[in-house]
Amino acid sequence: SQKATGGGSGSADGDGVKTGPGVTDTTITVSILTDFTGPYASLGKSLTQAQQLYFEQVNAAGGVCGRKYEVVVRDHGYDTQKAMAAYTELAPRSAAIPQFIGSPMVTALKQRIEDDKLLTIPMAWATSLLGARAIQVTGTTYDLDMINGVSFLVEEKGIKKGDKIGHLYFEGDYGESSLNGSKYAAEKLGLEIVEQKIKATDQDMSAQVAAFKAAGVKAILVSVGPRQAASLVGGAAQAGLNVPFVGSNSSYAPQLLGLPVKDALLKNFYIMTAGAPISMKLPVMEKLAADYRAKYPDDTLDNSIPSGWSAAMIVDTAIKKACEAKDLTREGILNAHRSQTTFDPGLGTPMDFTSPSRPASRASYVLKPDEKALGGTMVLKEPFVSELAEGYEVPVG
Amino acid sequence: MSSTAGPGRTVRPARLIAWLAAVAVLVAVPFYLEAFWLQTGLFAMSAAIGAIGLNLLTGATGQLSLGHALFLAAGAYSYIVFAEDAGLPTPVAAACAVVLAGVIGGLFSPIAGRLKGAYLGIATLALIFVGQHVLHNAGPVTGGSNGRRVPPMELFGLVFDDRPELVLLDVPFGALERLWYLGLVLLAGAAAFARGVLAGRPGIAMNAIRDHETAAGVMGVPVTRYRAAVFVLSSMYGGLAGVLLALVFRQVVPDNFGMLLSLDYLAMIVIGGLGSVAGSVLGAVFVSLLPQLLMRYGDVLPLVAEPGTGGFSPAEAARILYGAAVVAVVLFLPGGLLGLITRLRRAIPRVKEVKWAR
Amino acid sequence: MIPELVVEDLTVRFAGLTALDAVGFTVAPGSVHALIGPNGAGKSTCFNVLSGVYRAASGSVRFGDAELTALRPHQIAALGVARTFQNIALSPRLSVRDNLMLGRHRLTKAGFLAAGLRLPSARREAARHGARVAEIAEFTGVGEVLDVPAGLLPYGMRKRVELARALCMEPRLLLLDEPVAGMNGGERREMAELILAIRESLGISILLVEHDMAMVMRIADAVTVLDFGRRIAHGTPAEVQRDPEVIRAYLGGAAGDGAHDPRPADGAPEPGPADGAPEPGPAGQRAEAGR
Amino acid sequence: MITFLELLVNGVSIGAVYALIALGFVVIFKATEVVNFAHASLLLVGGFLIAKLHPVLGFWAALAAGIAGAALIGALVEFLILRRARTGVHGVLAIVTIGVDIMITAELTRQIGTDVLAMGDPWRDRVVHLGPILIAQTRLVALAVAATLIAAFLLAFKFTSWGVALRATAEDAEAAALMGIRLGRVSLGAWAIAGALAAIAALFLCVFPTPGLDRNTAVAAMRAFPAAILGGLDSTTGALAGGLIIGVTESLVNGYQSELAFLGRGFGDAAPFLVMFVILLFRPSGLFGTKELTRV
Amino acid sequence: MAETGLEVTGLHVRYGPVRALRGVSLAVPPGGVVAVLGANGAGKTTLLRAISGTLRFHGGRVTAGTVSFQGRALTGAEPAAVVGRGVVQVPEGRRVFTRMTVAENLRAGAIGARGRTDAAAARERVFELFPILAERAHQRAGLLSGGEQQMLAIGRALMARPAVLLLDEPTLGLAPAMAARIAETIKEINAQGTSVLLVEQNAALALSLASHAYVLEVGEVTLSGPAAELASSDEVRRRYLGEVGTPMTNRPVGTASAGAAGRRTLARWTE
Ligand SMILES: Nc1ncnc2c1ncn2[C@@H]1O[C@H](COP(=O)(O)OP(=O)(O)OP(=O)(O)O)[C@@H](O)[C@H]1O
Ligand SMILES: Nc1ncnc2c1ncn2[C@@H]1O[C@H](COP(=O)(O)OP(=O)(O)OP(=O)(O)O)[C@@H](O)[C@H]1O
Ligand SMILES: [Mg+2]
Ligand SMILES: [Mg+2]
Repeated sequence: SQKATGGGSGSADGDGVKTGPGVTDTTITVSILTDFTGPYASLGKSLTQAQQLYFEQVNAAGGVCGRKYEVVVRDHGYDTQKAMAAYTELAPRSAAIPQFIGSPMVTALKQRIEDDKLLTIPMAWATSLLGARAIQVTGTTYDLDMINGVSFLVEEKGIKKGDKIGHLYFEGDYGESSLNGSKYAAEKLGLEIVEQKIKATDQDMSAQVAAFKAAGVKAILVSVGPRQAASLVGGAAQAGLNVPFVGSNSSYAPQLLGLPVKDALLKNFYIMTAGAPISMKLPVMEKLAADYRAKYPDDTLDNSIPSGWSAAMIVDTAIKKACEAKDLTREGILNAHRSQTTFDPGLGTPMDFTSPSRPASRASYVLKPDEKALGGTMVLKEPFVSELAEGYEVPVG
Repeated sequence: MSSTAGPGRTVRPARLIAWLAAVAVLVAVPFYLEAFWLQTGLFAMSAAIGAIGLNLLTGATGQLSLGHALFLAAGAYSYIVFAEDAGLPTPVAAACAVVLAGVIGGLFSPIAGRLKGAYLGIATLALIFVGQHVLHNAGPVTGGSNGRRVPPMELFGLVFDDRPELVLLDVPFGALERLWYLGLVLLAGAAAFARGVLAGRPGIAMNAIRDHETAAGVMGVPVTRYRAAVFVLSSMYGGLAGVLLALVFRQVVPDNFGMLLSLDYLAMIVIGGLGSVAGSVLGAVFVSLLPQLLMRYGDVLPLVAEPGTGGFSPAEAARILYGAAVVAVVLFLPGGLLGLITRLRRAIPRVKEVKWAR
Repeated sequence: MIPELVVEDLTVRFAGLTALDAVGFTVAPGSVHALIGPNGAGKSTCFNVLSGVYRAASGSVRFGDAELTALRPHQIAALGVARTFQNIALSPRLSVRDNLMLGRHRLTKAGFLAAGLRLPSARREAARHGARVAEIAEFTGVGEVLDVPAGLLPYGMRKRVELARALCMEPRLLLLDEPVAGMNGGERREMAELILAIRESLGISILLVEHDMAMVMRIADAVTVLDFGRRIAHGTPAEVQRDPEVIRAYLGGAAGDGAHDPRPADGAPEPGPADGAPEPGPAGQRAEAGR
Repeated sequence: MITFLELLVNGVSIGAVYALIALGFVVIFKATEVVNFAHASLLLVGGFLIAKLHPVLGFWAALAAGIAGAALIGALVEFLILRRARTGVHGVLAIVTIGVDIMITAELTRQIGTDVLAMGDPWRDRVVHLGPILIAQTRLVALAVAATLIAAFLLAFKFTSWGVALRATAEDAEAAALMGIRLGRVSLGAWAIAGALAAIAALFLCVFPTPGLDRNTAVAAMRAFPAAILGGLDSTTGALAGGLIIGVTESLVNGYQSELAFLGRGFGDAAPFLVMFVILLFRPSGLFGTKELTRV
Repeated sequence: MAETGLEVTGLHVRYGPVRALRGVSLAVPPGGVVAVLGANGAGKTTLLRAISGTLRFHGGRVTAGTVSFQGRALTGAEPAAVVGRGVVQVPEGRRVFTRMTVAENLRAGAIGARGRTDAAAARERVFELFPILAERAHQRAGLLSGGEQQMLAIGRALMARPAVLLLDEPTLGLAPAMAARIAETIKEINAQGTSVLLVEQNAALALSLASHAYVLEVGEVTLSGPAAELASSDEVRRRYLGEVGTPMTNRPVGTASAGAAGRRTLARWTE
């Protein structure tokens, strides 16, 4: 009886490199578990295309460790059961997972990923994903973004002790991580958080607007999807609730600028994110934008492209290092990855991968919606780490 | 349906051989198929158990239910709670979980006993939404949105998990391989039990309630109580399915038990064949396999394009084919897959359609 | 031991109309008691109260020492009250056998557990009652169709199955709502014989609603006549059908001629204008006109 | 107090939209006794057409086109699929519509892709001040439209022979045919109308205060289920009442979620089902639904 | 009205495996009343279904033969079309719309009416025939008594102003007086120029009304002729007028024991 174990057996190959699952002497298989058909389809599409672009370029440049990347993509449509099936199928024959969308999915598989020692980059930034050696959350976690966001409000938007701040957030760990952050900051700064929790299926934020208005909030934090953010901002504008909105990076999409709510967004909306926006004037970024547009002419550029790209690069770098150490087993790849203290893809802030239980960075950009800018945003404030964020003990798991 | 399987029916030798062959194959599977297939198979087994339960309710008793997913959740989560928090031995925990699912079904019986057809169907939707809300918000018990780890089942010293390592005939026996057999046993038991119920006194009463409530009452069937009882029974099946599913998942999150799952279950029993156990199993296998196959082999399908590039992505193709399958079966195979098979075998005389849900 | 059925000023109201108005009668143990009356008189309603399908507004129905008006259908069934329905109420997809087994419900015990686990007790029970069902099927003449889905049987057969199902409850009181409606002469005669045979061999009381006067005359010991929910006559068949009130309300038109000789008179008379009908043949034929 | 009124008004206004969706369910149910799970996808069709066409045709033409298109799709579903289903069993037909829904929704979400589409409506994000209370113009229009349509259907069902034909067919197709009713036309018509209603509902579902049409819009149709049911699946009045009840419940529970925190936050979308639950407990066929009176 | 009325020639009908009609031919002359007798399961209802085109609702189909009215074919026509031609059926088992009121039922009946005959007049006529319906005009039909429903069913058909009325056991479950009323009604309708095809178990009544009659057995016409003749034939007297009860041996489903059953006895059940 022979059951597929997917290449390498942990033994040393011809070129003296120890190989593990997903690595043969000609190929290295990396698997992408993404969402093309579910709620995060837009994210999934950009991320995946960016990553495919990345690995193609590496292969074109001769590959890595004398091998070429083979990219396998599975679309789980944001369904935990499908995601699980896809993982079970791919894990035995993959060397790493440069993209895994959906914190429920990753959370559900956290233990198995850890047991498999399979380097995985989740495309979600919830604290629940920290604490596993094999799982690398890129950049900041949602809570850090919110902490930095609150400090931004205090420093630059005149929010002061005793004020009320609204926080509209999704049920689920995206929203709840964010809430942890805002609560922490508020508590430290003597602000009061007015919570409004919604579900991903909610569409109309009028009731929430009314509630915020009644509570007399001076600013509103937004940790929901673009739709809900738009409804909130638009509704608030009409209700004469003229306050700044600070959103997590998943709460905005350039498509929103095509809607009536546009003006309100341009006026009052700010986005906190660890990853640099595609519109940023960096050599690497500009090249990426150009290449991407060349390869996918009729797709809009957005900020997920750089994050996908850098995630791919994280995996690639780890594998290169592992190759130098002549150990392409999963253990080897993990060791190589975790050895990096200042990983810098040339896209914004450098990251520290040494501790699984600490986020790779604490610095967030403040972006502003902008019609003209690529990806619909431009940088308002260079990455900064508020001292609140400095001292913040990130909850793990 | 119940009338075809009388108790104490003698098994023809040909049939017996067929059965033995089938069993042999099923036992051999883990030695040959890789994890993906075992897992898919286990999904199917769990689905089959759940579907049998739903079919007892919807097919045999004529009570539409869209809330089945809740009972899977109830089974899955309460297994964890009983095993982990209450520290019961896992088999006991599983049993308790099944019972608890039944109890929750029982709590619903004021509605389940009173409502009929479409009304009950939609009313049961409430179970899903309220259930989801509870799963997300009862953090201490349910672990909120992150869900909870599932303690592996342990039977007579055998742990249904990857560790401790176990190798049979130089095949590494991980969690899935081991669970495969547990799944088979549970499914077989569940199916046998359901067949017994359907063929026996309760089954006839259930069918009578479906076909003519008043007559059933006049013939001595306590209709309301019976409706509720069947609801409880089907909830327990849901619970058992949930426990098995949880063991396969190893970590359950609320998203596992959304409304789509309930709809899938309805699809299963219709595709398979209403009111019959074999039908439920067929339908379950079909519905669980189709999307998995399409996801996996999507790229080699025609019409299906590379992810990202314009055309149908595998998952989209899967969705559409799935929908088409549901439609096609009802259009062209009255009686579902089972109906097809039986008609091929001409085993049962053709039966006219009867209204069971109004 | 068969108790008597005592109905006392039973009243049933539906939005706006009084379907039964202080109706009373007594069914003597072991007798065949006919309940007749024009359409909409309240006969089926009466049955529905007796079997617990409808609630009575007032009045009482005593069967032995049980007060039926207080009970739910299955509780009444448990007392051994069985009925057939005016519009057939079988499970079309179930085999005749299973339909009859439903009748055994009150006499059997197997619950979900016993049936599911196929406990010996359940198997034994099923076997014993299966045998009895076959016996009753033979007796009622549906023996050969035991395995046919009830839905495929012609009307007449289905009527028989209904009766058989009621018998399967081993009733002490049998309520028959128009057992021969939709049957032709030959079949009617068979059904009449069957009912008599039931009475003879089981000695149970039978309450019969029927529009076929020939049949009523032939097999009933006592007759109660309803009209607009009120009882307008009571007595032996002969008495009743001489009663002018009954003739006016029920038999209609020139019922007079019937009054002379008991037997043929059963036949409801030819409808006035229909006099051009073929020369009245013997009882059965003219009875036909009386459907 | 102001907040309460504001929430109440807002609830009523969103309720109007739910009522429109519910009306769609009711029409199909009255005509065929089938619970139409495909209604959500019809919604998507209508919305999609309007959104895609308004830049070209201008809003009103686009709206007309959307209504027509959705009606056509509805009719096609009936003609190509339901009419051919070899079963009278309503539960099974309901499941067919689930299949249909899956297909249409899958295709449309593919079309919509990752966009959020504006409907290009003339009311844009204007609001009306009722004293201290604000209400979106779109919602006022929705309320008016819903009320009118529902009244119209109420009358149609009761007094036109179309209505009689519809109900007759639903109850007993064969007998209806024997009355000379053209079954095909009746249910085709019903589905077309349901489609049209879906398009209208979609419009109001996707305009301010909601940002626009996207792949998740259809989910909102789920909300209309409790509305349709607690009103009574076969009652137009019920659709309105149900819609409003659900809308208000949702709005209040969301608005006061801090006060209701003990129920767990975000209770807003479970609450409607709970209300439905309680109502069904006392009225098993909804507030205005016709009771199943059986008689033997 | 054209010379030829309703004509059925060599009609074969199957329900899947069941052959319900085998080469049945009959004619209903304009203005005539024709009776069809036959045991249960003989195929009477099937015949009417074939004429009205409602076989498909029962998984049945015409395999051979034709139905024509006024010289033009009805075979394969939509039920609605058949009604449009003026051929209207009162189906077996009433089939009133139980959840609609009596009045609405009558309106439903008028939908298929030929031309724009005025419904109000038709309704008046129905109420004359069946006053009870007027009383119950706003009651749900489902709650009417069996007999009342039968009246409603007939009234409903009359709303369509039929040229040919197909009646499937119209007196089923009617009280003697009411049966007589129906008989009158049929005469009356017929007198007003509507021809009638009457399926009846109640042979005496049927023969008393009909000018011509057919006897159907297991899907075939075994006897036919002027009603009076049939009424006096021994065959008919024995079988359908129920004299000298005899088992119907040649039924599709075996009931041979039926006749004997009466004479057999059933032992008491003992626990
Ligand atoms: N559930 C009900 N709701 C309202 N009215 C009812 C109900 N059941 C019966 N009725 C009315 O009560 C009266 C008596 O009905 P019932 O069925 O008892 O008459 P019946 O004597 O059986 O007539 P038939 O001989 O035609 O069967 C009828 O007028 C009927 O309309
Ligand atoms: N839908 C059906 N499927 C299969 N067989 C059928 C169906 N309907 C009728 N039959 C069979 O066709 C034959 C004729 O049935 P039909 O109803 O025409 O008899 P009938 O003369 O009307 O009897 P009755 O006097 O009981 O109404 C019977 O043997 C019956 O079993
Ligand atoms: Mg009656
Ligand atoms: Mg018939």
